[in-house]
Amino acid sequence: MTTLSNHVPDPRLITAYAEHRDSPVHRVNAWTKFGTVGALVLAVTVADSLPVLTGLYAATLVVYGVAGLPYRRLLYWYTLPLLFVVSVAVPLAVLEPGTPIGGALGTPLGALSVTWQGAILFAELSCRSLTVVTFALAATMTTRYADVAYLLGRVLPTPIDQVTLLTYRFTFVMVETLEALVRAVLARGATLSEFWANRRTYARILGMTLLTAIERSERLVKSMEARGYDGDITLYGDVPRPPIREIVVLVAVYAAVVGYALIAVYGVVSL
Amino acid sequence: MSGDETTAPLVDLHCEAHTYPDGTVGMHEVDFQVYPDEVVALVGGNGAGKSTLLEHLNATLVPDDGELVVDGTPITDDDLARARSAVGFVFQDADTQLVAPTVLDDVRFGLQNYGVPAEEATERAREALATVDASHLEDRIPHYLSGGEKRLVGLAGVLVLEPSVIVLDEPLAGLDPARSRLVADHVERIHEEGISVVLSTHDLEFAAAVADRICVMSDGDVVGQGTPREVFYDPELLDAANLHPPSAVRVARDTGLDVDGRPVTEAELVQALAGSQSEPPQTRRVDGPGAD
Amino acid sequence: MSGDETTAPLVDLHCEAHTYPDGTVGMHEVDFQVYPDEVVALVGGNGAGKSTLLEHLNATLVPDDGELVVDGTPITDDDLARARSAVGFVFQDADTQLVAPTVLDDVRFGLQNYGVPAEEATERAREALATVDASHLEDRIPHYLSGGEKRLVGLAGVLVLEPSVIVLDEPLAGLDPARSRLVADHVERIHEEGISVVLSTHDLEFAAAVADRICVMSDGDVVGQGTPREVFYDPELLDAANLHPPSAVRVARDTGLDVDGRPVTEAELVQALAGSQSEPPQTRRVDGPGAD
Amino acid sequence: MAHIHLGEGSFPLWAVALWTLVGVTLIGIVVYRLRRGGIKTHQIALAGIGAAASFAVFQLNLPVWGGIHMNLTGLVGILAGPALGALIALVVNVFSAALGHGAVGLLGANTLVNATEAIAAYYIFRTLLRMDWDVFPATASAATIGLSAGAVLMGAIIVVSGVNGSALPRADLTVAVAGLVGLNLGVAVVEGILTGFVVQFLASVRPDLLDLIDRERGEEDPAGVAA
Ligand SMILES: Nc1ncnc2c1ncn2[C@@H]1O[C@H](COP(=O)(O)OP(=O)(O)OP(=O)(O)O)[C@@H](O)[C@H]1O
Ligand SMILES: Nc1ncnc2c1ncn2[C@@H]1O[C@H](COP(=O)(O)OP(=O)(O)OP(=O)(O)O)[C@@H](O)[C@H]1O
Ligand SMILES: [Mg+2]
Ligand SMILES: [Mg+2]
Repeated sequence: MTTLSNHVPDPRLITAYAEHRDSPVHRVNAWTKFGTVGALVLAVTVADSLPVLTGLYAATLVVYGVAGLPYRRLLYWYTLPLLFVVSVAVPLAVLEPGTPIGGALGTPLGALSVTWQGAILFAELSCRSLTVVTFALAATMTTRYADVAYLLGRVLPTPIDQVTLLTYRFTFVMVETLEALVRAVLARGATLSEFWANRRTYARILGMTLLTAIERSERLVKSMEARGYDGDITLYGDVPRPPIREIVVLVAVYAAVVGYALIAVYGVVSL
Repeated sequence: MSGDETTAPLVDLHCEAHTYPDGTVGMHEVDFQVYPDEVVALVGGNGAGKSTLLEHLNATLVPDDGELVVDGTPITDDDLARARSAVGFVFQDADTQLVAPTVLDDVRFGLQNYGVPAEEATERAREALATVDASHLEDRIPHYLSGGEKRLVGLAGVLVLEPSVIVLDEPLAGLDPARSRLVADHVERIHEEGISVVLSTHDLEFAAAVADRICVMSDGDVVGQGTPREVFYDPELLDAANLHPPSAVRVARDTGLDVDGRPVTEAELVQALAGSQSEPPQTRRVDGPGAD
Repeated sequence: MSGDETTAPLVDLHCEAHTYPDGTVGMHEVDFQVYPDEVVALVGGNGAGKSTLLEHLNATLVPDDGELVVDGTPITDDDLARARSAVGFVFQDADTQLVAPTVLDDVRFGLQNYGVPAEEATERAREALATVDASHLEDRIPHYLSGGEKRLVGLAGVLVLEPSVIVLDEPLAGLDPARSRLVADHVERIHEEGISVVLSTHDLEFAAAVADRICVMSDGDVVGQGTPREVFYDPELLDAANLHPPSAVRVARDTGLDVDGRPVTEAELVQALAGSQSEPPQTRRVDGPGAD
Repeated sequence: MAHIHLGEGSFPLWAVALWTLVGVTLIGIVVYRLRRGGIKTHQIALAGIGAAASFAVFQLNLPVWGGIHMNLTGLVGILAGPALGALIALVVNVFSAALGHGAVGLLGANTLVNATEAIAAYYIFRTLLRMDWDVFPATASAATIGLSAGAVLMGAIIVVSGVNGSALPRADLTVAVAGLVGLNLGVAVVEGILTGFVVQFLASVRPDLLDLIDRERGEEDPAGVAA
């Protein structure tokens, strides 16, 4: 619905892609994708060369495309992660010592100019962030709901896994509650386009959302206890160990990242 | 004059299809009109597209491709408010539509949004509450009301805006027979005030009792429409929508007796069975479900 | 055999009153028994206390003062699990009942809580899903099921625990007639497996069709009970609870015709009207609402 | 514009390791206390659905300065208590990271920031109530201060870590980061006031809800209830 943000992926859309589409990426084992996220995080953290980072980013964009996912929506979803980059990197791009690009701009604070180093830093931070964002989205949009749940249940300790599983299950319900509330106030002529004039309406929508959440949790307790719940939703579902092929690739990826870091970045090992 | 095809429709929807964000097609091509002074009931199974269609009537949902014409003028994106004030909407889930701390505040909510001054708003809100016999609830906290009371307050909150059409999505959901009947009475009363009503329901007895026109949906399509008598005595249409006719129709059909006049409501059935050899009943009888 | 008073009850509740934390008295003094192999329907208006009573039967709620006896042994505070495994509960709000990420996981949920090994749990879960014709839903995400499907999965999740009594709070809420009928059929099927069923409903046709015993509640009290025939032909009792009898009863009563055998379901009415001068129908006919 | 989360890859490896360690320690303490108290079903249910609500709220676009998103962390802290509040912060961050907001590698740092907001808001709210403040000013202040504490902590985390690949001295970095913290402080004020209105509304439709929490809190020590 239009009132919900374009900038945050709708979990229902995510599951729709994961459940109803198919692609080579869909068929990759969930553990492999999970492992790859880790390798990418490590890679963007240690890599300090713009060409390498750009290459990584380009590679994840290709994976995203191979998975048959929509590029246009990706642009919207970039807004929030890029906000951090912009708010940190723009001041840095100006302050960063180095050779100015073009002329300097005279301001009361002194001469301001974007340096080459600053611009490169901006590009690097963007690539770092967007590489992982793109891959994380590609992974969640190609991994079935049950597999994601199984991974979460496996990776996290009790009771965090329990909380996470319930959150995963009820996020959809809460999004719909929120949507219903928004729809109902709009139907009675509320305009939500201005915040301060409508702050009470916003407070009511958000308040009702939380109230619904609290009351739902009260009912949930009843229904779980009625089936003997004692603090453990175990999932019997199983994501098997990845096939040898994928394990080999994953090991190679980690080796490459660590090797790259040791040789090119930290210079610990010289060839 | 129900659904008189020669007068101009109040609402005229043409929609090629409606696709939800996750790709589900909630409704296919649909043409739907609401005429002055009629009660239209949408019937059909769960997921047939009733709510999807209804939510197009006040531009809560916007068709993928198509047009909504209200009072003769097409609605544009900048103009959604006009559709929303002309077509009042009471949602199925009473719990998510009352958002103010007191009942009176909630009924005033819409008026405030349209900039009506406080005094006048309060007065009109009180009148609307009186119309649905809910004046005594004025100071109550909406959250603590019973399901039926919530439904009435929701109705008042929409009536107060003086719309020309009111849409009710499953107005009887969760209500006991006595409260269902109360809501059914209020549908009649609203209709008498000259407001057209479009509603969806799973209760075919209720549909037969209040509607001038029944519109049957199945799998996102309107598969047929007509008067209750036409629709409920059309076995092929009902089969196509996986519906069973109301009890009165089934009894009239299944009993070996010679039943006159194709009764669709219980009152008509009783009259027909009573063997009154007078004219088959022509006037619609107003009795909600549970009426006796 | 239905509600045979000489056999020992499976569940015997004596409750002085139930007061909710905010001070609302949800139920006054009530004595309620469930006997082997019977279907009991609780009827009454919104807020009459049906859910409150039902939730006492498996110790989801505990009376202010009173006792719950299951299979002849009183339930103590340390022993609530016994009540919960003997008395299965399907809540009105099917959406909050399904907690696991997939249908199969959800049906196994209860078994796993009682420590059943994985293999056996899976096998029993599959059987339970098959019992309610929901095997094809095994891998689905609960959120995307329809209302009727959610209800069936909820039922399977309780059936799998092999309880001796199953409680269904408003099993037809929000369902279309075809799905209502499916659920009604499953109530019958469970009953045939020798499990007693206690349910609440606003649909008196449904109550008349499935129940051996009807229990009428009003304002937190059980104001009367008996067979459908006794209850629905007792105008004073129904008036006291602000209920109207089912359609078949009203038609039989209101028509001038001489109707035999006090029919309570539509099938009985049709049979009676058809003038079959045979015995008044003795066997309960199983037809959910919308049956034809 | 949004309540900004730290982005992926912005810190050097040692900092990622450090903040992960600190985050794990914090959550470890919370989990230890929860387990020691015997985990109650109602806590798990409240945390699970609370996190779902918080995540859902994040989908709503608030039209301030071109649109902001918020998780209402302060509000969640006030309603759920410090321990469950911290758990909710973690879970919301896990889901955010999966959907491309926040960061997988900086889960520890982001959780630390949000948990601080929830915990600070909770204790400030309790203190102000004990000082007989009205609900609106108490919640608005508690949420604003809590969220501001989070914003400042986030700035500090950036300054301590240093930005990956930047040669800027720490002093200059502090200046650059001040802008970011300033933005988040602005959002904190908006969110704080909104939180005030929300709680005021909750108090008017479900007066028992806050009383109930008060009563529960009164019976046991605050950490004990939530933990
Ligand atoms: N927000 C949504 N996102 C995705 N699909 C939806 C959404 N809302 C409805 N649908 C789907 O659209 C179709 C039509 O749904 P709709 O709610 O209009 O049916 P309905 O006739 O009102 O059913 P009910 O009687 O159960 O209320 C269904 O298949 C439904 O699953
Ligand atoms: N959690 C609660 N807290 C306070 N009061 C409650 C609670 N649940 C129910 N009540 C009150 O207890 C009374 C009985 O409610 P109950 O839910 O048992 O009715 P019911 O017969 O099931 O109604 P319905 O047909 O609407 O489901 C009502 O007055 C209701 O408002
Ligand atoms: Mg609907
Ligand atoms: Mg109930």
